Amino acid sequence: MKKLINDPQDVVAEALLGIEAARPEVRVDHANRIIYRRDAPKARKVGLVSGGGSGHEPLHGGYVGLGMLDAACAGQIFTSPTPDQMLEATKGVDAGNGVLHIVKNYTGDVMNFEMAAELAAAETGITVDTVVVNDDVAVQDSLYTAGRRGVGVTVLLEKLVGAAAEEGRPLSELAALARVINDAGRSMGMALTSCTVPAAGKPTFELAEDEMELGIGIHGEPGRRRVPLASAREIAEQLMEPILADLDFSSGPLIVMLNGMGGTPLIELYLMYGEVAKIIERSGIPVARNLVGNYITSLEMAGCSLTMLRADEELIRLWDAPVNTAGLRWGI
Amino acid sequence: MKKLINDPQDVVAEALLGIEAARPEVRVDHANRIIYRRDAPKARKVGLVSGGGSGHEPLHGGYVGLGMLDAACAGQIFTSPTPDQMLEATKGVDAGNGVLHIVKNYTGDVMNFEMAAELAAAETGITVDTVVVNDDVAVQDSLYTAGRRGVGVTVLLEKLVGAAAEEGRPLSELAALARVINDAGRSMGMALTSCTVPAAGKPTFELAEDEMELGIGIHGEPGRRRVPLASAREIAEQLMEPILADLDFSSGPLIVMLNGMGGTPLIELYLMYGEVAKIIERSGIPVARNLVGNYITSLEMAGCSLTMLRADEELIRLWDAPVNTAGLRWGI
Amino acid sequence: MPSAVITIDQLTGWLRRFHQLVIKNQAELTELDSAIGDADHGINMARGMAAVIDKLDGEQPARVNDLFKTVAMTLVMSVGGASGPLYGTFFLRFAGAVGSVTELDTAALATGLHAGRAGVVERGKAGLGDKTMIDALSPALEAMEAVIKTGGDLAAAVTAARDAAADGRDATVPMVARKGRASYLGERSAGHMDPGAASMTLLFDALAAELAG
Amino acid sequence: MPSAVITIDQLTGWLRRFHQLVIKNQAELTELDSAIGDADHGINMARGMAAVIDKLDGEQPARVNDLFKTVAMTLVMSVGGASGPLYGTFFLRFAGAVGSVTELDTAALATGLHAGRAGVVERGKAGLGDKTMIDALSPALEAMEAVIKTGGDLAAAVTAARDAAADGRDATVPMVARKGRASYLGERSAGHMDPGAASMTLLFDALAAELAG
Ligand SMILES: Nc1ncnc2c1ncn2[C@@H]1O[C@H](COP(=O)(O)OP(=O)(O)O)[C@@H](O)[C@H]1O
Ligand SMILES: Nc1ncnc2c1ncn2[C@@H]1O[C@H](COP(=O)(O)OP(=O)(O)O)[C@@H](O)[C@H]1O
Ligand SMILES: [Mg+2]
Ligand SMILES: [Mg+2]
Ligand SMILES: [Mg+2]
Ligand SMILES: [Mg+2]
Repeated sequence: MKKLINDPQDVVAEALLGIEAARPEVRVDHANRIIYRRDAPKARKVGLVSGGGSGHEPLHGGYVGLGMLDAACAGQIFTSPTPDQMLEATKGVDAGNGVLHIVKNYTGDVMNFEMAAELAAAETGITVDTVVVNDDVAVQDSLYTAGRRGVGVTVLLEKLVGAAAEEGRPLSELAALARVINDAGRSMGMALTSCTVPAAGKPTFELAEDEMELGIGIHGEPGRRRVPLASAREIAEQLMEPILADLDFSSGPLIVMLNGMGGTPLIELYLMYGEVAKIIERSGIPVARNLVGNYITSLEMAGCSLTMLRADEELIRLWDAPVNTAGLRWGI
Repeated sequence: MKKLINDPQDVVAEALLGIEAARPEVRVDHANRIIYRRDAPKARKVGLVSGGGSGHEPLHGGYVGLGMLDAACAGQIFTSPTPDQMLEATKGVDAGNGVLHIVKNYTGDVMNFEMAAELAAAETGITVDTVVVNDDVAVQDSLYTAGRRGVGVTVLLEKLVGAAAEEGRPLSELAALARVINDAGRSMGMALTSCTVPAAGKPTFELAEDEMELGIGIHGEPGRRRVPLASAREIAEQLMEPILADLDFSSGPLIVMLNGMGGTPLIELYLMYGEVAKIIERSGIPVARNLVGNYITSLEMAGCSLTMLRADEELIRLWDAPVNTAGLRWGI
Repeated sequence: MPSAVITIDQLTGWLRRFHQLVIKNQAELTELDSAIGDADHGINMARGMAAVIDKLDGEQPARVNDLFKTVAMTLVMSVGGASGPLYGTFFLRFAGAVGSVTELDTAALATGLHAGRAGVVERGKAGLGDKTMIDALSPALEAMEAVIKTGGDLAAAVTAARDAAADGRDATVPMVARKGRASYLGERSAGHMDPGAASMTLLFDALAAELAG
Repeated sequence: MPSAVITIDQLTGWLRRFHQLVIKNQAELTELDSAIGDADHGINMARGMAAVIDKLDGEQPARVNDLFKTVAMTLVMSVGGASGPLYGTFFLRFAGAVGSVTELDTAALATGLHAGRAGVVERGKAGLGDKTMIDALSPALEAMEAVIKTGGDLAAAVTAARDAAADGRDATVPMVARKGRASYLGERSAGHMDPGAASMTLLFDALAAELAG
C-alpha cells in the first residue's frame, strides 16, 4: 500500500487538519469530525447537513460553504459517521429554521442519520427532515433490498438545494425540491482498478489487466458485473444505456457530470466526456451545464461515473447561483 | 495498461473534443490543437500563450479563459507542441499589443517556442516576448546543463500574469512581472508510482512497494533519488527542505500549492497539506493563499509536489482577481 | 455443578473476550467484507470494541442495564456504518429488557437477546435468509430457547446458541444478499460468508468461552 | 565500381529506410528514453518519419534542397519535443548547404552533414560528451571526413560514418548527461544509452544500407 499518510488510523483526523488549514470558508470541530461553514449557523436559513464515510473527497467536506452545505460529518474511510456527530452538526447549524439531512442511500448512512434524527427529536426542539439520495442505476431498486445507492446526484443536489436554502426557502420546500432532484437524476459508474482502504492495507478487489467492473459503487464494493476492458467509446455507451433505460430525460435540458473515481487523470475524463457528449447529442437533448472532474471519489480508484440530471429553467438558475466551496466555486 | 481511451494515438485529439464540448469559455482549433479563449483576440490586451506536452491537465488548456491564458497549444503526451502551432496561436491572440510566450524550461519546449518566436518575427509584425519558468529545485541549476525544470510555479504565474494582462498592462511589464514571479517561486515533487504513456503502453519506471522517487518531474522522468517510502510527515520535510534551502521566503506572505500528480486522492493531498502547513507555521511566514488539488499532473502518477511563492500585496491582489477557467475559477 | 447465573463480572468478561476475538479475527472479517462489501467490517468492529473496553476500563457499571447501555452508546458513537447502529441497538434493547439487575439467569439472558434481536430487525428490517448478522443471531436465540424449554441449564443453552450461530453463519455462504451492502451484488453475493454473521458468531463464541471459564 | 554520387532517388530511399529502421526500433528507442527521459523518443521519431513518408508519397521534390526542406518542415511540425527542432534544424541546414542540386557527391554529402551538425549545435547548445545525438553525429561526420581526406570513396566514407556513429552511440552509455531531459538525473544518467544517439545512428545505418543497395 503506497499512500501519502502517516498512520492508517489517523488518515481522517489528519486530513481534517489539512482542510482546516487550507480552506478559509470552513471551520472544523475535530472532536466530532464536523466541517462547518465558518459563519454557521446562518440566520434566516435552513441548515443543510450531510456526511458519510471519508474517502470520497471532495464529497462532503469539500462542499461546505456559501451556496452548498452548512456542515458535513466525516466518518471513517467508507464508514458512515455516527449519530452523535450528526446530532452535534444539526445543533451547530440550526438557526431556528430547521435542518435538512442529505443522506446517501446506504444501510449504514440511513440508520445512523435515522438515529440522529430520533435523538434530535428527543433532545432538541429542532425540526429535521431527511432526503435519501438513491440514483445508482447499477443496483436494482426493490422494496425487498437495500435499494439503489446514492452516488453522483448527491453532488448536484447539494449544490442545487444549497442555492435554494441560500434564498431563505423553508425546510418543507427544500425537502420537496431535494426529492424532485433525486427523482430526476441517475448515475452509473465503472472501475479500471480497485481502491485500497488504508486500514485494510491491500486492494479491496483484484481486476485483471483486461477486465473492468461495470456498475461499481464508490466504496470499492463490486459492481454489476465484471466485463472485458473496453474502449472509452464503448464504456460511454455502457454507462449511458442503463441510465437512459431507467428514466426519460427528453423533457428537459440536462446537467451532466462526468466524474472521476480519484485515480483517473483529467485527460481521460475529458476524452470520456467527449464520447458522452456525442451520444447525448445524437439524442437531441441539450446539455445546459456540465462538470468534468473528481467530485465524488473512491480513494485512488481509477474509473469514472456518469450522472445525468433532467433539469429545467429553475434548476439551471439555482445551478448558476454563487457557490464558494473547496469543490465547487463560481459567481463569487 | 488500463486507461479510459480509444486508440493511444488519438488521446490528445479526442480529449480536445471533450474539452470543447464541456467548456463554454473556450474554443478549439483541432487542426492546430490550440485551445483559445472564446473571445480571443481581446482588444486592449496582451495575448498570453502557453503550451506544452499533454498529460499535465488541467495545465495548460484548463487555464485558458478570462484572467489567465488566451491560448494553449497541446503537444502529444509529454512532448512539446510544435512551432507552427505556437505561431498560429500567437497570431490568433494578438490584438496588436504583442504576445507573451510562457514556456516551461525543457529543452524541447524552449527550442520549439524559440523557433515559433523566430517565425513570428520573420513572418508577422507581432512582438513576442518569452518567459521561461524554471522552479524545480530537484534539479541542479547550472549554465552547463539544461537547467531547472518548469513545474508548479507555471500555474501560479499563468494566474498572476493573466490577471495583470486583464488590466491592460503592456507586454514589457507583463514579461518583467513574469520573471519576478518565476524568481520568487520554487517547487519540489515526489512520486509513489509511475505513470504510463499511452503510446508506450507500460509504466515509464518501476518502483518497489517500499520505495518512492524524490525530486520527480512531471513526465515520469526519474527524480533526484530513489528513497525508502516515508510517512507524509517525513515527505513534507523532504519536499520543503530543498525549497527553503534554495530561496529566502521570509520577506513575504506565501502562496502555497500542494499539487497532486494525477492519481493521488484528495484526502491524501489534504493530509499532506496539513503537514506542510505545520512546518510553515513553525517558520512564522504567513500563508496568504493556497491551492490543494490536481493542478499540474503527470497522467495517473501517484505523488505530489509542493510549490511555494514569495508574494506581496500586489501579487495577492492579482491572485484574488476574477478568473474563469476549467482549472481555476473565482470572482465570476 | 455449573452456575445458573451470569454475574456482571462475567458479562464484562464476555465483552472483553469478544474484543479479543474481534482483534484476532479482524483481518478475516475485513477480508469477508472485501468480497461482498467495502472491506471495513473487521476495522469497524475492532474500533468499536476497543472503545468499549477503553470505556469499561474507566468506569465499571454495577448494573447490567447500565453496562449494556454504556456498551451500546459507545458502539453507536464509535463504529458508524451498518454494524454500529445494529450492534448498538442490540445492546440498547438488551439493556432495556433485563433492567437494573446485577446478574442474569438463563431466562433473563434469553429475554435480553430476544429484545436485542427485535431491535436489530426493527432498525435494519432484515429477515432470516437475507444474508446478514440476523442469520447467526436468530438461530442462536432459537437454539437457546429450545434448550430452556427442555429444561437445559445455562451452559447447555449457551453452547447450543454458539453452535447454532456458527451453523447460521456458515449457512449464509450460499445465500443471495437482500440487505446491506452485499445486496448490491445480487447473485454475485452467493458463495461468500456474511461478515456480520461472522462477527455475531464471535459474540456467542465469547459468551460460551466466558461461561466455560 | 561503386557509384561516386547519391541520386535524389537514393536520398529518398535513405529516408524511407530510416523510417523503416525507426519503426523497427521504436520500442527500443522508447525504452531507452524510459530509463533517462520521458518514454517518448521512439514514438516521436516514428510519428515524425511517418509524416515525412506520407508527405513524400504525395509530392516527390526533384531537388535535394527541396527534399530536405520538406523533410525538415515536416519533422518540425510533427515531432515536437527536443528531437523535432533538432532533426528539423539538421535537415534544414543540410538543405541550405547543398543547394538546388539533384545528386550529392561525397564532398557535398559531408558539407550537408557538417551544416546539419552546426545547426543542431546552435539550436541545442550541446557539445561532444554531453550524452546527446551529437555524440553519434559528430564522430560519424569526422570519420567520413577522414576517409575523404585519404581519398576513400563514397561507400567507404558512409561505412566509416555508420561505424563511428555506432561507436559514438555506445560511448554515451557511461556518460553523465549535461543536456536534454537526461541531465535532470545527474549521475544517475550514467549506465544508459542516449536515445537520440541511438536514433541518429539509425540514420547512418539507413544511409549505408541504401548505398549498399
Ligand atoms: N439491514 C441489515 N440488517 C441486519 N444486518 C445488516 C443489515 N445491513 C447490513 N447488516 C450487517 O452488517 C454487516 C456489515 O457491517 P459493516 O461492514 O461494518 O458496515 P458497512 O456495510 O456500512 O460497511 C453485514 O455483513 C451484515 O451482516
Ligand atoms: N540540447 C540538446 N542537443 C542535442 N541533442 C539533444 C539535446 N537535448 C536533447 N537531445 C537529444 O534528444 C533526445 C530526446 O528526444 P525526445 O525524447 O524525442 O525529446 P524529449 O526529451 O523532449 O522527450 C535525447 O536523447 C538527446 O539525444
Ligand atoms: Mg463501511
Ligand atoms: Mg518528450
Ligand atoms: Mg463494510
Ligand atoms: Mg523523450
